[in-house]
Amino acid sequence: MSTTAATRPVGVDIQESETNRSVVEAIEATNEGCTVQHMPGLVRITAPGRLVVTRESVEERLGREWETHEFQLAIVSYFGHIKEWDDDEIVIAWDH
Amino acid sequence: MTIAPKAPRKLTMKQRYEALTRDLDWEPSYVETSEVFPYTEFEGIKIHDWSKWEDPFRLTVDAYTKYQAEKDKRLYAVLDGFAQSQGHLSLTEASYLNAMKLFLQGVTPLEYQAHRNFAYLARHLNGPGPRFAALCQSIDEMRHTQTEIHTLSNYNKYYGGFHNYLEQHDRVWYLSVPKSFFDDALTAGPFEFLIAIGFSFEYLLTNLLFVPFMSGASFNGDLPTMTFGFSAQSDESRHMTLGLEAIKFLLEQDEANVPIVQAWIDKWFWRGYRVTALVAQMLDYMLPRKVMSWKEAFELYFEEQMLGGLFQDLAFYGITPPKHVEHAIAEKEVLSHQVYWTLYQFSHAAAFTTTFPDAEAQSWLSDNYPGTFDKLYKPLWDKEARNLEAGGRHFVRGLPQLCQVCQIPMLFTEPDDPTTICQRHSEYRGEKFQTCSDGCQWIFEREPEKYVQAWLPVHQIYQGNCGGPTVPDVLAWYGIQEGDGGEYKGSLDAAHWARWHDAADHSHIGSEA
Amino acid sequence: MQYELRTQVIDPPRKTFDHLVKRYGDRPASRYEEGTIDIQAKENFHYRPLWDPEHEIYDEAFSAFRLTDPYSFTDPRQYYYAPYVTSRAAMADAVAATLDYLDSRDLLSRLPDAWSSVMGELLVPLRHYESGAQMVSCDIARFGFGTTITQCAAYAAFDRIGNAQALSRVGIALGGGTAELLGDAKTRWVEDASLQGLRRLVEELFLEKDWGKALVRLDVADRLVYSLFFAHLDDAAIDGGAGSYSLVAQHLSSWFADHRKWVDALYKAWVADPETGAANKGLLASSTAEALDAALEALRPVAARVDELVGAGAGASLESTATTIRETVAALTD
Amino acid sequence: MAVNSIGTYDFPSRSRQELYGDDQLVHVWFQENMWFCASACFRAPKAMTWGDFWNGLLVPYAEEDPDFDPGARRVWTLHGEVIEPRDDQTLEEIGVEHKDVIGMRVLA
Repeated sequence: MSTTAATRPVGVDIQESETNRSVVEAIEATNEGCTVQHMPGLVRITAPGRLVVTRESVEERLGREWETHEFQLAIVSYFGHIKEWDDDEIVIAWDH
Repeated sequence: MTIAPKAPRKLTMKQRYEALTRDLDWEPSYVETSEVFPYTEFEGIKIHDWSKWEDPFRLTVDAYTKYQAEKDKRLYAVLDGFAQSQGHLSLTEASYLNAMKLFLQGVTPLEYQAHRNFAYLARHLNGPGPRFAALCQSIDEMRHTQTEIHTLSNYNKYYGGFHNYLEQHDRVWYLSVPKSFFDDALTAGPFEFLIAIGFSFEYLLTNLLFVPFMSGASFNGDLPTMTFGFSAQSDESRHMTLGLEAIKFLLEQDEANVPIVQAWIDKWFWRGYRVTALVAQMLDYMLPRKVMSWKEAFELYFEEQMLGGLFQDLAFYGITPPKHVEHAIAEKEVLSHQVYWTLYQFSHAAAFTTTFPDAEAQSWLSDNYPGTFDKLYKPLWDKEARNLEAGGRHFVRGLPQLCQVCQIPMLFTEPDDPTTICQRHSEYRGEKFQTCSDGCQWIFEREPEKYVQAWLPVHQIYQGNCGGPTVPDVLAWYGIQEGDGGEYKGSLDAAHWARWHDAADHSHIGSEA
Repeated sequence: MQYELRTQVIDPPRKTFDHLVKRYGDRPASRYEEGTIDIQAKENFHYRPLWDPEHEIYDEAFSAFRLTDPYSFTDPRQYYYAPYVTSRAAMADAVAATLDYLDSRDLLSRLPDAWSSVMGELLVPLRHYESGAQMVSCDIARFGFGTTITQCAAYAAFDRIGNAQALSRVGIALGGGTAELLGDAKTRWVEDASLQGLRRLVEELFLEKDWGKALVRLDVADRLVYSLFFAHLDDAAIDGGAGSYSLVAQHLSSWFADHRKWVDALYKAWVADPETGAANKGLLASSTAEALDAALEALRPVAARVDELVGAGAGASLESTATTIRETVAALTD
Repeated sequence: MAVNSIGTYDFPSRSRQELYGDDQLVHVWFQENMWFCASACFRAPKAMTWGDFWNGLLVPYAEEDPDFDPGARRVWTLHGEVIEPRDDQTLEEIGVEHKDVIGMRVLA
């Protein structure tokens, strides 16, 4: 069974809370083809190959400035590799 | 007067991180570099360029303290509110707390061990990037130690089993399982420790270990544990990243590192997997309201995400899935049942209670383990039901044989035969050593010099080093008090629970006025 | 309402954990106590370290300084993680506010040239001194004995990186928002004659295996460095029309005052120990004396360079701090 | 394979026989009986007779099984071979060494 980095699922678990709702919605809107699952206390979002969180889309929904560092208050776990985490976006994907 | 250029460009997060963290290093010239970093060569790992280490989080101290302070503010507000409102009474059932007793006794001291040894890494790794990441993790682990203690401290005030967790971690038989696991990692060199804890434990197994605990807490009315758990897990994502970066860094630095790293993955997967046996029974038996079965958790968090995701990625470097992983997969149908059956029989010598799974629980087990529960384990519980009716309650009248490596009682069965207990034998310097599985035997034979030192609780009891020759002597030495262990039904916790819930009933208020 | 009142009267059967009851009696324990006292494992270590087979995982023998009961020392600031990190978040905010202010008024570029040189040549390179101090503190956090001590050391290690980063940010601001000046500062740290003594001191400190002695050696150097740069030069800067130097210095100076609280308390615990006190006194006196000689030798060229640049009486200040250190340690160990 | 270490890494076993004086540890492996969740570990004098081992140590342990029948016919194994211990033989005479595992299976 071989898979490619482009399609193999990556994902992130986010604590279910009012403040994180905008983050979850932003991820949903940014990542076409992602799947959102609700588990006790958390929301799990998976996507094939790549999952992106952009500052812009979170700020749009949150109605205030949001630093990507703030994602640390929301994230519970992830699988994949954090390929990028800069001022504008966070990218989770596989390397190979 | 010098005039600086106006409106200087703000550094990007990456540039800022580079400038503030990675550039702090210099090459020593008054002393030898090898004397400054004496521990990074003996393991055989070759590093050519420490600056190739990536830290995607790009944290700096100001950002770290800002977000960590915010996390703790939220967490302690929940703890205070819960304590003030007698929140413990809103749990599903006092027996739920057995999972938390195991957590405080077994896991919290490990967080502390991690704290100390990440400080070692924060001193002794040659590169400033990994040193800073290790330092953040070191103080994060102190945070986890303390937030766990502070969360569970409130339960300790009302329930048994929590009160002597520190001494017990050093002494009690079942706690030598997690303790020896971490002692093994701390006594390894810095790179092996990184693979053992940073990668195998934090990345490979952490979801399997913690997410079920936290979801279980959420499902059973334990708001503080859920809050500390998720809050800790948010640090954990940084730790997972450190582990993943560590492995990729080692693999990319030199091809000769690959077989060394592979052997560590093989060892530490199995070592860590054995520790998760305690989580397996917790999920399937200890939680009054079940979240998911061990089998489901294993399939999701390990088989799908790790074997299906991570190891495909690592295949690029020539890394293969861990040795003996097929045995872990085969065990997913039987593991929790075997472990709980064992804890059920030994809980008279433990600081948690167990009880007979009622009809509802058994039907859940039967639904979730259609291939094994009815055939293999239900008959045991049926026999125990008759035993209970006859006034018996099965507790083992003696001591079990322990595996020399994982230190769990020799309860595991052959991978292809769930009715035959697995016994593996090795000899080292004329002495016999038994292990519970091919995985543990392989680990023993790789480094017998290490595992012959194991402080095996059963052997120590028989040497007279644990308070005295009788079971009450040993229990006294463990600091176990009336109500800590044994059967849950009729226990002190159960009695208190019933009384407090009666007392909290509205109907009593008028009559006492 | 009545329901809640009724449920609140459940008398908890226990006030705290057994080890705290044994030590402090049957009373509720503070969060500092619950999160700190007796946390380090004590017995039945399973294996010896492959990297140091002579020692146990945690071993008193990692230092000649001993406490009969390591928990006779407690942090006077009672820092466990939450209050620690909260206090540091506030410090970081304050530093950021200062830097923003300096930046918005372009104050660093308006410094007198000589003071600008003190900052660029000497102050900013201290980021490497702080980074070294972080490494030494991490060794104390790993090899120290007893959580009350190692916890302080771990937070101190993190503080030192914080200080290094604060100084680096000064460098960035001084460099007009670029990292260029940090590169120069590193070259200076490695090459400038005036800084070589200090660099040598740090490098030699990396080889100190006894964490107690390492702590004393670092502390002695710290007292000279902090007194010179963040107390003496703070005053001199104001006199010299370099108010922005003082704005920066205040943060490190208040950090150091906070930091020294636990170090002083540890010295006091060492010398007060009924069994090991006498031996500790001797060690503290001799370690301090040796460390002071070495640190003075390392810092005299630094002070001399300061005086060349701004003529602030730095050399005299250094000697006077040394005298104070000698007197303090004498008072503690006589 | 040997461990990688800095300096000599050589420590005695913490379970070695000499720590038990004239006694030794003996394991009993209950085969084909899942009631016993794990193999048992006993401390017994090397000179203890099989009869005393059976009556004094093993029976009180095994009686916890409500279906335990002391008189049932059993197959014993040691070092992979079937053994037929007599009550008057000592453990040493039977060939039981420190930390050996004795297999025990009840014949149907």
